[in-house]
Amino acid sequence: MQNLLAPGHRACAGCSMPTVVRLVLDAAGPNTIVVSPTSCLEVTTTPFPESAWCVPWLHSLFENAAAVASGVEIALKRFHKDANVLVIGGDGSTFDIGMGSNSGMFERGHKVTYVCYDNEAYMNTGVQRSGSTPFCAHTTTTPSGEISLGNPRPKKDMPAIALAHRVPYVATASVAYPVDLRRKVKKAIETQGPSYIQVNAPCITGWTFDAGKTVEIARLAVETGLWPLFEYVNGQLTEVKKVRRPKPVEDYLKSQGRYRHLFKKPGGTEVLKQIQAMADANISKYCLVD
Amino acid sequence: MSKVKAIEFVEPGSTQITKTGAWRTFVPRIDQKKCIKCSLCEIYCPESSVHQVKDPISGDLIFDIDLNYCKGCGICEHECPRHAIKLELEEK
Amino acid sequence: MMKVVEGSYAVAHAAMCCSPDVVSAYPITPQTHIVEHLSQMVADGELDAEFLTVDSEFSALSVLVGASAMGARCYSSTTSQGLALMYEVLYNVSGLRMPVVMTVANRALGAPLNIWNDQQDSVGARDVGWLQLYVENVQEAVDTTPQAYKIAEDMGILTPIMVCMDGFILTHVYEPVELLDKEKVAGFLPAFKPEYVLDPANPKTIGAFADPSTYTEFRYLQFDAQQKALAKIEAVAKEFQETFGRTFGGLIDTYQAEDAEIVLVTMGSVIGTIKDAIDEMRAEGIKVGLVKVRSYRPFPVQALRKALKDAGVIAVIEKDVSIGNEAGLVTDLKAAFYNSKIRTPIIGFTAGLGGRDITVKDIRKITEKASAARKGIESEFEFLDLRTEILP
Amino acid sequence: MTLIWKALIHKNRDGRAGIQAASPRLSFLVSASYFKNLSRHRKGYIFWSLFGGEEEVSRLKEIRIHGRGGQGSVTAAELIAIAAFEDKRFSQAFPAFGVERRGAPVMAFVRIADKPIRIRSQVYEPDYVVVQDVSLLDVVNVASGLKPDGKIIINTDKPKDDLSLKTDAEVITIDATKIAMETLGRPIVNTIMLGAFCKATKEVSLESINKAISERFKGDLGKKNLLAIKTAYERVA
Repeated sequence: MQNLLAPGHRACAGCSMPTVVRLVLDAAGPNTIVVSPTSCLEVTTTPFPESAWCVPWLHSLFENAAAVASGVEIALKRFHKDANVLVIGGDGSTFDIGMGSNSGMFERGHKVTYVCYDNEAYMNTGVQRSGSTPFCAHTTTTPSGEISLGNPRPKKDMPAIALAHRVPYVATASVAYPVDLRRKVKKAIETQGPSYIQVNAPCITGWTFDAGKTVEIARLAVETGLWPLFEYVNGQLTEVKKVRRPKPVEDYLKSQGRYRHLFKKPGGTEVLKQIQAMADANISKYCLVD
Repeated sequence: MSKVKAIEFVEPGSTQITKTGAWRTFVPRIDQKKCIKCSLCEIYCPESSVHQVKDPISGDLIFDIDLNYCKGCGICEHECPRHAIKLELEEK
Repeated sequence: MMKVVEGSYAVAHAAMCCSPDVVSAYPITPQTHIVEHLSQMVADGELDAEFLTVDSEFSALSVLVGASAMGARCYSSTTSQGLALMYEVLYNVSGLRMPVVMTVANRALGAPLNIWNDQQDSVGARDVGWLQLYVENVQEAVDTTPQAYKIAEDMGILTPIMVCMDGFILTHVYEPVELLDKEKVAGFLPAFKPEYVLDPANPKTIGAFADPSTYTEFRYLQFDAQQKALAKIEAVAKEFQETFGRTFGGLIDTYQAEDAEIVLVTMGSVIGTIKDAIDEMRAEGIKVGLVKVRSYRPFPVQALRKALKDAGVIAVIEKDVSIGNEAGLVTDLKAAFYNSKIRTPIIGFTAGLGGRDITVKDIRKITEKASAARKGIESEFEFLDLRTEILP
Repeated sequence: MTLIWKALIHKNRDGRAGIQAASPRLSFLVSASYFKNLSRHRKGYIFWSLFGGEEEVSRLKEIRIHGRGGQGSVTAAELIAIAAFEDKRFSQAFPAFGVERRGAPVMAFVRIADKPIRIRSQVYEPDYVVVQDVSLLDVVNVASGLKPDGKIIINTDKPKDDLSLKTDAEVITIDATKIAMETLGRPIVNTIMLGAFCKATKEVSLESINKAISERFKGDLGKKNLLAIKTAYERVA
């Protein structure tokens, strides 16, 4: 495996994000330029005068990575150079504050691969809700409380938004499925035009679980049907990762502190049913079970 | 401390000067006899700390953990399909 | 050869002559004609550049961050709300030391919504780390464009520049202009060769975060670069004059200021009207003169002290207001004098906000008020053209 | 009476920024490098202006054009400015900046002078007013500030006494819409009003107007516009 992300970075012990980045860079190879928005990734990998990046890397702002990457891509074209242009950012910049920039980049059709490592909240600032936070997850701005069961809204369907822009390659992936992830990155960077990959990336601090369980939890998200692994090419669903015997969502939820209240508080059982229904809907929509 | 220049160009891979091994409480030990060389520990390691090296005695390819950087998170232990990696409380 | 053209066309033509690699801009009145002309130049093959039409001013400047990091010469243009929307990127471009040149077609900021000229937009952005040059007419806007690149791309400076031209008044006027010659500009302005770019063969990290142990030094280096720009702006204006035969001043310029007892200080297109007013008043024996501030950032403290040391009274006229404490230029000017031996009374006037016209009559009124202030300042700062009859 | 011009060449700079108004008080300075950078006809102009010229033409002339959005008032202003420059004079044209849409009353301004024009304020006391559409008289005070010795040129088929205009200036009418229909086949009058303006004021030469038009409108449209201007020029007394 090519190590294009050096050790010595400052991510939490047990964080999935560096593994996601290592896998993405391994697939993309050294002829790659990465733009990252403000994020855990940016802060933990580039404390001046150090950098973990072994490929050229640029940070500008929280909400403009896609526009900056558009500029990199257009300049490559201008100078008749060839390199993969990647954005690697978290869900805060991808789903929320950078939506305008992302929409512009998708719509203009830049040959940029946008990889979102999705840890489902603003982790860099201390676990606040994002547009990607799942239904009834506890965050510091959607806390569970006497009259609250956590985040009141379901997760935004970002792949559908990418698809609505006619992004020719849209896929989901997981840190627990490295072969699948690398294959998808390779496919994305070969795509003429923009591509979008959303990678499930558990956060030990925000989701609250023991450090060693990072990959296991990511795997459970897939095995319950809550994180379907799919691939759209030119708007057509071309591939899904089948789940042999879907596990109940409780298996996934009970392993994380952010859902602890659902197992303790009145009304929690009803929510668990609703979340199971979301998993079942995914299973049916993507035909996850043969 | 390196000098600050007008433009903050930073050298690639330069975080390696920071030995995050100091963060560790538990240290992973690989039982080479149980290892089937599936490389999952290398793939999943967030610290890029698991490397394939030649065993100095046998000359075989083995997996080795660079303790300069390993933060002792335990993902390798947890994911090892043969339970060949064990976390131990580190004596410092 | 001189030609009667629209100000926006002249500026677009000047930008074209500077051979930018990437142009990215978002249309906004009264800047729109500049980007339209540039688009047409690209469409006609007259300008060989990547032109990106983006989703906002914010994206426009963000695109240039990426392109500039690749070593591209970049151009943009905006105004008012657009500049405000860019605000966060403005700091980023200057902090990353990217020599972007941007024409600001100065316009008022809402609310209330107003599309007309004043200079609140760029004066309000005086601290973002960009150099700011204000021009008095279309020719100066044209001539300042290649000068801006030459200053910005100096390896000791590497700081972005706003060329500020009054919206509508200069962007929409047709007047005789000497358009630039592309080859002559190429001789004046060498190709941009940055030290490092984003390059997989030499993979540097750009934009690392700096903690309290280094952040101050990065800011100091920017501050230092602006101080270095003081000499560079003068030198480049001189070099331009040697090559093209025209100058509108370096850091500052003066008009009938040498023996003037009353000196008016201002920036931008109102200078023309002031010059006419000065001629009128001089013919009547009033010793009035003008000091034009061409470079607002860096603020030319020494040059202004020298030019204004013998003035009997100074009146600053500006199209901006620092809501809460007078206005930008007058505050800066007072600060420049406080620790010097100059004890000249300084009074400030905000005028021409939101497109309100400034006439020769207005300038005469200011001169009279300034003359009276020699005997004692009655009002340190005022809205010159306030319509008190419509106030509550 | 002939005025002897004096020019102050200010700090080796270009004519537009540097040549100052003729004033007996000003010192006389000529810089070689200044002249080096001027086009030939402009050099000629400067020498002409140094040694003589009509006082009448030395004065700044201001023109206000009234029209409706879409009628080409700004284009008309621009073409006058170009033509004046062709005549080796200095000029400036600009719209009354606004948010007016098609059909709404709009204004454009022109200044013409024999020296570089520096003033940037709007025109309040025009020497000439051009009204592209007589219906504007009902909604806009088109004669506002018009100098008593000035001229107002109005597109109308009515006799001038029927127009309730409050001005001491000379009123000139022309049925530009009729000429437009005859020559262009469309009721677009801005170029026709230029022909009328040219004849009525003599501020720009017909040759220069024609040249400006030919550069702006190519081919058949150009020819039609030249005919339209010629017709207008002939019909104004």
